[in-house]
Amino acid sequence: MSAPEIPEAALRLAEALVFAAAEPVSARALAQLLPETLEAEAVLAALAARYAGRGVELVTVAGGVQFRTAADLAPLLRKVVQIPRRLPRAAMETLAIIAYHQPVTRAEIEEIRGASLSQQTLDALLEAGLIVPKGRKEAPGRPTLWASTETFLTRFGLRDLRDLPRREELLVEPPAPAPSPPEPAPDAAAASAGETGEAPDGL
Amino acid sequence: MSAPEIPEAALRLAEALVFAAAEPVSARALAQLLPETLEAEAVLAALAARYAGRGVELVTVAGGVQFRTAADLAPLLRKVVQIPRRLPRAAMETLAIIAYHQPVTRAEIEEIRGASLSQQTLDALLEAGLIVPKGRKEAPGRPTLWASTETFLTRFGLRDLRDLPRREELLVEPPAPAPSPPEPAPDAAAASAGETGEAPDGL
Amino acid sequence: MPEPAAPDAAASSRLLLRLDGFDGPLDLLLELARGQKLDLARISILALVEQYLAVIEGARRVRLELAAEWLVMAAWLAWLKSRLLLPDDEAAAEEGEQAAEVLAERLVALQQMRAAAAWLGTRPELGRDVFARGGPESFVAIDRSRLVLDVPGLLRSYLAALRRAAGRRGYAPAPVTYWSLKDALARLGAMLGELPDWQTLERFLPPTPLSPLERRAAVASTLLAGLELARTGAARLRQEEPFGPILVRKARGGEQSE
Repeated sequence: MSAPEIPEAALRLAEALVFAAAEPVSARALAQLLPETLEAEAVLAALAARYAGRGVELVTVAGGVQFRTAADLAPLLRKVVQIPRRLPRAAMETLAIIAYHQPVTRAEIEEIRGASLSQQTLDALLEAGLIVPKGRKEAPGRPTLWASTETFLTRFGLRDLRDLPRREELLVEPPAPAPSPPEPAPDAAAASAGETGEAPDGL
Repeated sequence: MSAPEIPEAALRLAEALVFAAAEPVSARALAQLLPETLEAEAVLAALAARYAGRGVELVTVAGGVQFRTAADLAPLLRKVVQIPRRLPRAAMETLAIIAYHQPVTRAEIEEIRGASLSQQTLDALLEAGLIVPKGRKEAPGRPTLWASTETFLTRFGLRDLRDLPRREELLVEPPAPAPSPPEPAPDAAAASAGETGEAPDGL
Repeated sequence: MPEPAAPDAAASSRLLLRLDGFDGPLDLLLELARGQKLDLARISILALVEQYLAVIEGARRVRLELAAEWLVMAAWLAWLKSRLLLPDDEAAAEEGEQAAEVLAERLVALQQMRAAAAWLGTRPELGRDVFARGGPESFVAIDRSRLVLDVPGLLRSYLAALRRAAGRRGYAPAPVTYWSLKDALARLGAMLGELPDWQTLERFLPPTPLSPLERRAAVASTLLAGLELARTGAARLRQEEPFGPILVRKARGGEQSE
């Protein structure tokens, strides 16, 4: 659609730049390589259009664009590419609380979950680079405040925190068993106790 | 050319696999994911054809194929990051001693530093153009005398050596009766020859 | 009350067998609330309390030792129940309602975060569901050829070198030898004979260069030597005015000091 106006040379350059990078590439980084007459955003849009439906797609995440394999190929790719374990339920909930309530202290996280936060959970989130300490709360003991990272956005395919559903939207009550796969529903304890709850649906 | 016979699904899979793999992908590895009716080599050939001339190309390397940035684009993407380094401590100390005590022999530098001076350190200073040999001392073995250079002044932003604080200004309490060229010993003034040698006063 | 509790009796006994599977009392409460299959905002707190207490009661029958957190929550819910059922007065009733509201809000907040975690779980996760380039290429070249050079660094290095060298040699103060009375006597005695007339005492100071302190010591010693020689009659001393130069010469036969 918008492709015709974009010179092939610019498309090639954008393609090479984004392909080579390990992290998402911002439009600004691309703009530095393009002639001033070209809009980086337009070039990226044309590039995304070219890759739509292919085995590798251009997605917008964490303030930039990144090539990623198409989600539907995951089951096949998992046969050959090593994948890390899924985060345990406690870690996912803690991560959600930090993402929604940041900056937030450990005590506040424990208050919301009604359970103490294990060292193991904190270590897992830190090691995965999903959370960072971000200053201290001006309160007795000056507890550390926690926040989510760019890596969090990148990992879950979010452009920014506003991509998270609003809290009220989340509460359409037990959203029927199906749509939310690893739901900690009645049998949650069993799921989290067993292996990592492989989310069989949707794939 | 060979593309027409290859199903799009196989191309997508090959594309995603080669993209996601950390190492080159062999035809055999791809074959494990393809239906038996398809030749992995043919799929890879079709993939290479699709990427020919693009910003990223499929190249054959030891052990299989991988994506690589098109050679003509690499220079455009190259970014040079300057990370200035500090001189190692020994080199900085040696340089300071030469600046203050010049012209000075290697043995004298070692005496002042109380440590031996490696050739490597001297070479580093020479290579950076901060010091030069300046004649030889009329003493047994006629050792080389070392002095600082114009480059030394420029790099440190000095107009001349007198811009450096005088030694006495630096030393609140003299570290010790330096057994060396400059100071107190009655015969020192003579030894430090060219230097500012204003010994006599104050006595 | 038995109405809502009864159908869940079976569930309760099922639950108590795996209390350890819950992340604490709030987790259990939330699950019980979800069992009511209602909008969380409209659940019956009273029924919920009944259920929780039933579960804990059942659990205590099976295992006497229960984690304190379960019992603390049970005690608090028992208190809440009494406020909701049989308030002593209006204030107590209000207190009960407020507490029930707070509990309901906490359950909603936890449920929201549960849902958020679940939503995140449905996202295509990088590294599990979608994959980035396995072998990224870096076109960043690092140039380390430039040197950081600054005068403060140079001076610090110089001082560090001097201090270290000084430390290695150990601090040995220069031996100070003051001009002793004995030295002064010997010198004055030897020189007096050769000098014909009055001389200032300072002419008899040691011949080597002196620091101010050494000089004062030598002056004192030489004066003492002069006094000693005058006392024995070997020399004569004279001072023309206060603080004026002190003059000395060899005594001639039978002279006395002036």
